[in-house]
Amino acid sequence: MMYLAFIKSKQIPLAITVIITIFMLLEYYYPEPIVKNISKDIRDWSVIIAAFALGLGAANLLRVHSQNIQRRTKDIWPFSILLIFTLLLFFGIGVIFGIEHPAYNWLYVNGYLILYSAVFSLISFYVITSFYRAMSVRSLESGLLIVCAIFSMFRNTPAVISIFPYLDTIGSWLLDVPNAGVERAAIITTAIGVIAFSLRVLLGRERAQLGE
Amino acid sequence: MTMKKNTVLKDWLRARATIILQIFLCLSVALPIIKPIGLPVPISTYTKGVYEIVESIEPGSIVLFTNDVSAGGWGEMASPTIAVMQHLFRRPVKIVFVDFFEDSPILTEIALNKVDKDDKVYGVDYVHLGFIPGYEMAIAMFAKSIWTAFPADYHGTALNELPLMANLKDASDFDIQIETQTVPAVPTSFMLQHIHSPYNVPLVVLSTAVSSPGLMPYLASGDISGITIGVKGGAEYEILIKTPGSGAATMDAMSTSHLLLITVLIIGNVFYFIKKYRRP
Amino acid sequence: MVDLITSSGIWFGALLNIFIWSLVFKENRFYRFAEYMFIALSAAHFSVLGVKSILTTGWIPLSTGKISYIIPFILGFLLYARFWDNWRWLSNWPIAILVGVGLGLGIRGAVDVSIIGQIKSTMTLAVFKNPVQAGNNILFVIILISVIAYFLFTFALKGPVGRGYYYLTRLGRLALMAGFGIALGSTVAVRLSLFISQWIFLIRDFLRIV
Amino acid sequence: MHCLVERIAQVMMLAIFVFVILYKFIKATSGAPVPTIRALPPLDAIKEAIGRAVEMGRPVHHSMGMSQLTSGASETLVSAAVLEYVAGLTANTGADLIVTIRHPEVLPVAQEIVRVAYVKAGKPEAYKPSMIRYLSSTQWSYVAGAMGIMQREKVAANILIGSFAAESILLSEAGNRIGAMQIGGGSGFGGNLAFLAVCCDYCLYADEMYAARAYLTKDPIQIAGISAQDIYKLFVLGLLIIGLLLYRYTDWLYKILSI
Repeated sequence: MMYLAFIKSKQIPLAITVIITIFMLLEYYYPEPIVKNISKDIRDWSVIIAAFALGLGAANLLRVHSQNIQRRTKDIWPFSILLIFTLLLFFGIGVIFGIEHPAYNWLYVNGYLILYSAVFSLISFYVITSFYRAMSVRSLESGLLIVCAIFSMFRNTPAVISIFPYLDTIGSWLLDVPNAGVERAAIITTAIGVIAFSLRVLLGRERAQLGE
Repeated sequence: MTMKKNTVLKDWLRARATIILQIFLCLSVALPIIKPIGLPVPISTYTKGVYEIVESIEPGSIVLFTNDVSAGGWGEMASPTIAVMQHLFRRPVKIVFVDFFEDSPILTEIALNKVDKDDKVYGVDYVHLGFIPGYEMAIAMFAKSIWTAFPADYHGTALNELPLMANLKDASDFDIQIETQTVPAVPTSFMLQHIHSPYNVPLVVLSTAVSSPGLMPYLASGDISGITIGVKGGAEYEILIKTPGSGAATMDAMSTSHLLLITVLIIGNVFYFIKKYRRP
Repeated sequence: MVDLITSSGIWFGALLNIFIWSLVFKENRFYRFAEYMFIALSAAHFSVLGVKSILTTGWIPLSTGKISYIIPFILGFLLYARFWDNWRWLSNWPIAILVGVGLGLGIRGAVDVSIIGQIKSTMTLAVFKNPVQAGNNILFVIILISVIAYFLFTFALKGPVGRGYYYLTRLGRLALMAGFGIALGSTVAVRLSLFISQWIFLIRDFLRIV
Repeated sequence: MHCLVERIAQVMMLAIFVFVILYKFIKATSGAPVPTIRALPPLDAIKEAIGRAVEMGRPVHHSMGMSQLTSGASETLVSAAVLEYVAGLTANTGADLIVTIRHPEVLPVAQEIVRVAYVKAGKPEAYKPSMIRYLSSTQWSYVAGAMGIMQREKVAANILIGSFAAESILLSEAGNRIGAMQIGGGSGFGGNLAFLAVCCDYCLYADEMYAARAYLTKDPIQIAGISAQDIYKLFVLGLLIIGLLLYRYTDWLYKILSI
């Protein structure tokens, strides 16, 4: 009984994490063939495990949307039927006939890829409204932010640059000196934060991944 | 009465501000594309430098064109890629196209279809080898031995059936490399590490606006011979080779939409201050 | 027949594109149609790729005699243990492996590129050729130090040193905000260039106005 | 591959960090007083945002960010740590919670956290697995789904802490349009984080995000970890200044670096 309690505890997953992390670090700092081979295998394993997790995702989608259909959630359930149908259809074609099949290709090119760039290009619509609504000079900080944003935008406005060439110089200077300085500081401190956070996880102080 | 009318109009405007702004944005982009205004574009020294490098490649040289553009980056990179390709096809040189990112081979084909090839013949004057997976490992393998990395070209033709490939064994057989770069998976540093430094092949980079600051140190140290920056570089290049493409229209739309955004920013702040300081 | 397939594809794609863009007015049924379609297509596509990668990365080495590759298969199935309350604890093991790989890769990148690399490239700023460059380099280093000072969390200093520290962090915060403004301005250009290329496609290739 | 000297330098940098953090941990476990962390308003605002959601009777949306467990693990785990706090609050106040997920391997982590939080609050029956929604692995399909959910369910609090790329503007401005109170956060620096900073009511920048869990739990040992991190930052700053001086006034460092 005691053994089972130990196996069930959160110590074992933590130990697994520590061992795997050490192998990943060893591969980098002590690149001998044997270490390299083991850590390559471990990385392959992680790819396979992550692929298995896709089943969990599909199960979650099916659960959420079959609930919608069962409860006839207002204005949503017909679309849930569409989702489940498309999911099963596209997955079926891909697994049975392979992704080279013309039907799969048709849906991929005319559905998936189009939707991909459509959502991506929605951004511009949201940029202009956020400029109108969210960017007002409330304090010294936001004022500085807006002034710098305007100068850096002038740099990408060719018509203005060809009339006032010195605006390009100002824009480049802003990018090369203040922006690069802040960026470097942020990179260094973020890296320190990442390492400290990872060490806290490895020492068992941050256990979010174990549901604690 | 007029007072009341005024507030009605104001309320109507306020409720529809979002939609009005978005319609303005669409107009500011669409109108210059339908009818290009021809706003002036200043030509930067960077782009001019690349133009001169391509112009001065010795006749009969072999150019390595590595295209690593992602589907998402194509909007920005189409213009410089096509412009430089067009310039290469006009010069008496032979070109080998290679892709190290999974999205790129189809984009290379799209670009090749848009380029006027004069009398250049596939297999003799230019070849598209396609994509091999592995990013850094793939680049290292390609540099050491082209024939092991690519048994066949993009269309499935074996390399020994392509006359151009007969004398190409490793990266030292290239006289210059031109690289397009958008993705962090295939950074320029890999090219420098595996092709430029060991085989001494000069490198020209067609870069995005975002990653260009990171490349400036290499340009200063001479590791990179030339650089074009984003769609702006493409538009400038189109002017230099006197072939208008999508870049020129993009530049007009870029000017108008940026001016609109700056105006909106200023108007928004004016309204904010009026609201803040007006007595109720 | 081929033409029908191609043109039906263009119409289907164009409709989906318009459905998505209709969100800028209001969330509506057309948007919901495109949204659910997209989620289904993407989930199915990634599942197909997942099945393929299980076969190529896992099954092929296993069937050619690499016995150790049975481990990821077992761990992969353990993920599903959470559907039974008694076995829920087992599903933490595969997660632990993923986290281990992620942390290891993160730490080594952080030390190498982000700390040592950045320190090295900052040092070269100490040598300069002309007064303009000197001014720029000194400003750069001051900004760098003040922003790092802003990100110190546990220092509460008193007296004149404390006041100096306060002004340094204040400068750091202002520099951070200026940096955000500059970064925002240049990001806008990138987003707009994608938007513009979408319009070029729409006007020149689809509507053929020009 | 790096040369031996470089690798030794990297291992030493890491070893010093491990030493500092272990020293601080041991000291804190033995009961020595720990410093206080400076105020981080975005994390204080989470409570207010959820309280507002309860008053309005509308749900709370938490996004787990764009990163996976195998790459960008730390950002995902920070988001998970904040989720733990958020789920505890929603369990106690009775607000509806919606968690959206991009990568399926993050799904079990989020489910476990929310379930445990509801059990701890004594309301296991209020936990529903459908609170956590997987919106498929493509960046933009996730965003399309999340924007749809936010607008349909009229979320009142929108918590975007994690790793966000170009979608930061879409998610945060979509929240703005429906009048949600928004708390953002991202690591690193750049235009995408800038949009989050502009559109959210409160935002955690760069390194602040990694202090989230220590700040929320007020656990002295975790705070000791933050203090170790500060000491290491000063150490790096010191290295930087010494490096600058040596590079300016000696030439051997220049020779070493140019090898």
